Amino acid sequence: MNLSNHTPILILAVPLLAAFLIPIIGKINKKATGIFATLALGLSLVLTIILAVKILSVGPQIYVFGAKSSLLTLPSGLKFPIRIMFQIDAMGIFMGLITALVSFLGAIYSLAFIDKKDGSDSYYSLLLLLTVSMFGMEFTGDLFNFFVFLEIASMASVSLICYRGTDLGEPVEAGFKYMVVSSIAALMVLFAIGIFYGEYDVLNIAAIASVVKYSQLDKIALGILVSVLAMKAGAVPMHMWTPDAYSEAPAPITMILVAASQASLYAIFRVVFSLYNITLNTLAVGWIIIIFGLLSMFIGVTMAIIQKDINRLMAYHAISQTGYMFLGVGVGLAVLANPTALQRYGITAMEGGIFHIMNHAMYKGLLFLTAGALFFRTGTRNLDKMGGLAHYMKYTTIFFIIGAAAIAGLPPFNGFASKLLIYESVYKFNPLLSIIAMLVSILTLASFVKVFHSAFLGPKLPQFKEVKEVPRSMVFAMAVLSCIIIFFGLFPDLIVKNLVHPAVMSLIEQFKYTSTVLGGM
Amino acid sequence: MLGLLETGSGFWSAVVWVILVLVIGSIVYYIRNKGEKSYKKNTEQDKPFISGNPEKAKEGSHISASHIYWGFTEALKGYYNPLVKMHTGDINDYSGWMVIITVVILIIVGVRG
Amino acid sequence: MKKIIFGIAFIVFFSFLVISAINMRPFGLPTFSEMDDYFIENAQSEAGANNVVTSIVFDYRGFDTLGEATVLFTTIVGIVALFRRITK
Amino acid sequence: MIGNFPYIAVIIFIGLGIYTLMFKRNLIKIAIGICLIENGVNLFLITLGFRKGAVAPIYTLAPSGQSMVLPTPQALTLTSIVIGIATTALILSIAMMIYKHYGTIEVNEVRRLRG
Amino acid sequence: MKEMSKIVRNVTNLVYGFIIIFGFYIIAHGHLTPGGGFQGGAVVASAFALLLISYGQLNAKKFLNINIFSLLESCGLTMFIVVAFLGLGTTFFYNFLANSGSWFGNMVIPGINPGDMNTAGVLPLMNIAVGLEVFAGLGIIVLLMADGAEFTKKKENS
Repeated sequence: MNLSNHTPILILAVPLLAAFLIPIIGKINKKATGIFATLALGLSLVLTIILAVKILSVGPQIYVFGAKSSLLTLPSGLKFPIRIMFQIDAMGIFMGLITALVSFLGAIYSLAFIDKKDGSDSYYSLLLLLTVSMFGMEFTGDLFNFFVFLEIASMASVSLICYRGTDLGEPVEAGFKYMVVSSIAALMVLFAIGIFYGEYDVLNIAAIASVVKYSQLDKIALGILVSVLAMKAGAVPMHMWTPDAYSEAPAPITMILVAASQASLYAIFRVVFSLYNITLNTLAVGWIIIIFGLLSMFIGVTMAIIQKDINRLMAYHAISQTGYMFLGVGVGLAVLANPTALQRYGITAMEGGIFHIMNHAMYKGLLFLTAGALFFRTGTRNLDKMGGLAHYMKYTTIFFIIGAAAIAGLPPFNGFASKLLIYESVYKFNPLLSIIAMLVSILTLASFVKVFHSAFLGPKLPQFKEVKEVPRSMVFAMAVLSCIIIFFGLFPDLIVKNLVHPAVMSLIEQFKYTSTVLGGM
Repeated sequence: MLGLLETGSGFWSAVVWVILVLVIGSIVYYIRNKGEKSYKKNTEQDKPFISGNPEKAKEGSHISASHIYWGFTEALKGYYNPLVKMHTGDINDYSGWMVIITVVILIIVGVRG
Repeated sequence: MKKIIFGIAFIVFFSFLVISAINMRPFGLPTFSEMDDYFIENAQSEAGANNVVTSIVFDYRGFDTLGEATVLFTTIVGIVALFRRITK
Repeated sequence: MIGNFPYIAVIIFIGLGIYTLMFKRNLIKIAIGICLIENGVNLFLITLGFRKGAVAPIYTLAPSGQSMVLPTPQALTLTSIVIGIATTALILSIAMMIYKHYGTIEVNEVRRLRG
Repeated sequence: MKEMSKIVRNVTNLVYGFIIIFGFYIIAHGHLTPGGGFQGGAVVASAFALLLISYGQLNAKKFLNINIFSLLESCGLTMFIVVAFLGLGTTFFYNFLANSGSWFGNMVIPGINPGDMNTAGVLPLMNIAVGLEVFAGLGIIVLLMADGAEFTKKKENS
């Protein structure tokens, strides 16, 4: 049997099998679980890179479960697939690369961050399951399968947010809130799936996209899907769960939760672009998404300035950076109907928005990891109690400076590249939006100057005498992210040409998405 | 050319950035060299002069986070008070906001009976 | 005040749900059923099972079932991690 | 309209669940609300699968000459029921832990995280 | 919770074996009759819940062990995904046993038939795996939540 045809499922199945085996391994030796999980995630990262090279060179890949051949099982006269399939195009593999990298680095960071004796097997099992669910959400081509993976993501995230909840109250509260939010979201998604099934009797995304009519029921399904998935992605004013969850989870989990909420963001784009493309009223829906972006950017950053808890501050910044992605892609959606404007600035705006997803995952992950390093050594997250830590933690300080400069959009870091694309293309659409985006960027820099001053600068404080640099594995994870940030910042054209532009094209050209499944209708 | 990102109206080039860094750095270095020559370390020259008052202890001189941007938040009270009051950690509001946004989107999209 | 806004929003939301219920296809008369007819006809010959639902759950949509078992596993691991101190 | 009465029942289920989530101020009641929405959605899927005068899609000793109801919604509902069991178990155990730490399950006291 | 009266315990001793056997019947005949792995596993787990509430969890801990349950659960899930892997010759989840003449591989008569146990390929195997996972998992949930309830009650009294 030829394994290279089975790369899409092996990416999921290897971490899944490892997650099932880890409780047995934990019975034998608790120390080995971390190494085992890290190896499984590394293998899936390698497989993801192989699949990415194949997709970007050959084209979208389809993997059908249980069919005799990798082709479709099309009965006579039927024009839709009946089995679950993975349908991975450039956008999906773009998100898949982010997921694989972030979770691999998170596992490495956890090796030193998580106490080995106390329930570490459950921790690593849940980490693997969260990674698997994100892969599934990004790769699947079947709506109900998407719902199942959404539920797995919710369960794993909630359990990991509650991980410190055995002796603290706040993590459990945050977990309960996120549980309620994600349960509503998943059930509403299932309701929308039921509407689609009742109308067209198909569950495959491409098959629905080929027959969708934008009737009343389709409008209702669209509204429900967009709103609940925006809530899962943390868009204002449905963002209240975000600071709670991000600030109470362990630091590597927070880095992965950022990628998980971006998987929901990807789901919005998939619904809007691939499910109903130009059948919907693109201007109205585009403006809805742009308004989401504006509110998220501005309210997120202004709430971040007055925070005193470093993790809550960074969580509000995560909200405001999500606004940039909404803004860029929303502009692209608003002009989807007229090709000239799409050629002039729409595609550039979408490139900026999509590229910002990857950049945000990188630098926000780095910042959360530095916050976790501070918490690991000082035992507090309150900025009022910190000070003078640059004397003791040199590497952490450097990494924090890199991350802060990247999130504020200073050259030559990667935040600048995507923000430049967004500013200049959105300015042609509507100058006011671009001006607000720049203002938000300035406020972001201001609030990170506050964090830098109050946590790292200042004289040596007596209570931090014995603080020293964090262990090597944590430094390694942060260093890898910093190198990626600087590389993306110096040579953004490589990423934009090779990864981002195919992703944007695969979103815009709906007929390609459907014809890969239905065979050129 | 490597590191050149076209955005339709502008561009970002790593090479131009490096050249700029070198030029500005050389200018800064030149200006710094024209500074005061008679400076000696560890003399009274590098003691702060607070108009004759005694210098405070180092630990006390650290400004904590809640005092930074005090004027900013004070000036924007009218904006911040309702915003902070909106963030009640109340689980009912979370689902309530979802329902409100869903209704607004459905109305904008134009669903009618 | 907040309660009033929430109440209005809830009423409008419920009316939208009612609209969706009225626009739904008539009960008991599926308009399209090609996929399910295919399952009913070919389940015995392809999966070899008399129970069409089981053949869908484990053969045609087996990956969903794996995900569903994974959801249960995730919950159990999460509860074990949550109660790991007090069960000792 | 009257033919769509089962859908109306589904909508009432979901609406009651949403109402509970929006206005009830007790964590256990919120869990009950989530269960209500979930049952409504399961009922919705099953309702979509019904076909007039049809039997269950099982060939073992089935009455001959009868058409069969659509089997896919039953499979989907089976999956979503198990997912619902998992959700309920997790949310109730989290409520237990909240009671352990806070000593209460009233919503307006379980709000240490805000602002 | 403490153990219930002698009548309840004797009735439990009488019925729980039958409940477990019935659950395994549902699991094994999942591909012929209504039911399957999840339903049968839930039935078996209900027997464990009956034992738990009738004997009280301190006594039930003597013959219901969480470690063994979690081991069974992991084994069931691993068996499930391994059976799915075995189809990897063609694709993941390929039903490689159906109509092959080997185990569970008899050709089934199309149309209405009394049903043959020895059909449906990997479906019975997956049913058994999922049934194992479900009854072990629900047993773990029941035991852990009983412990949690006991703990919170203790806190209430103190």
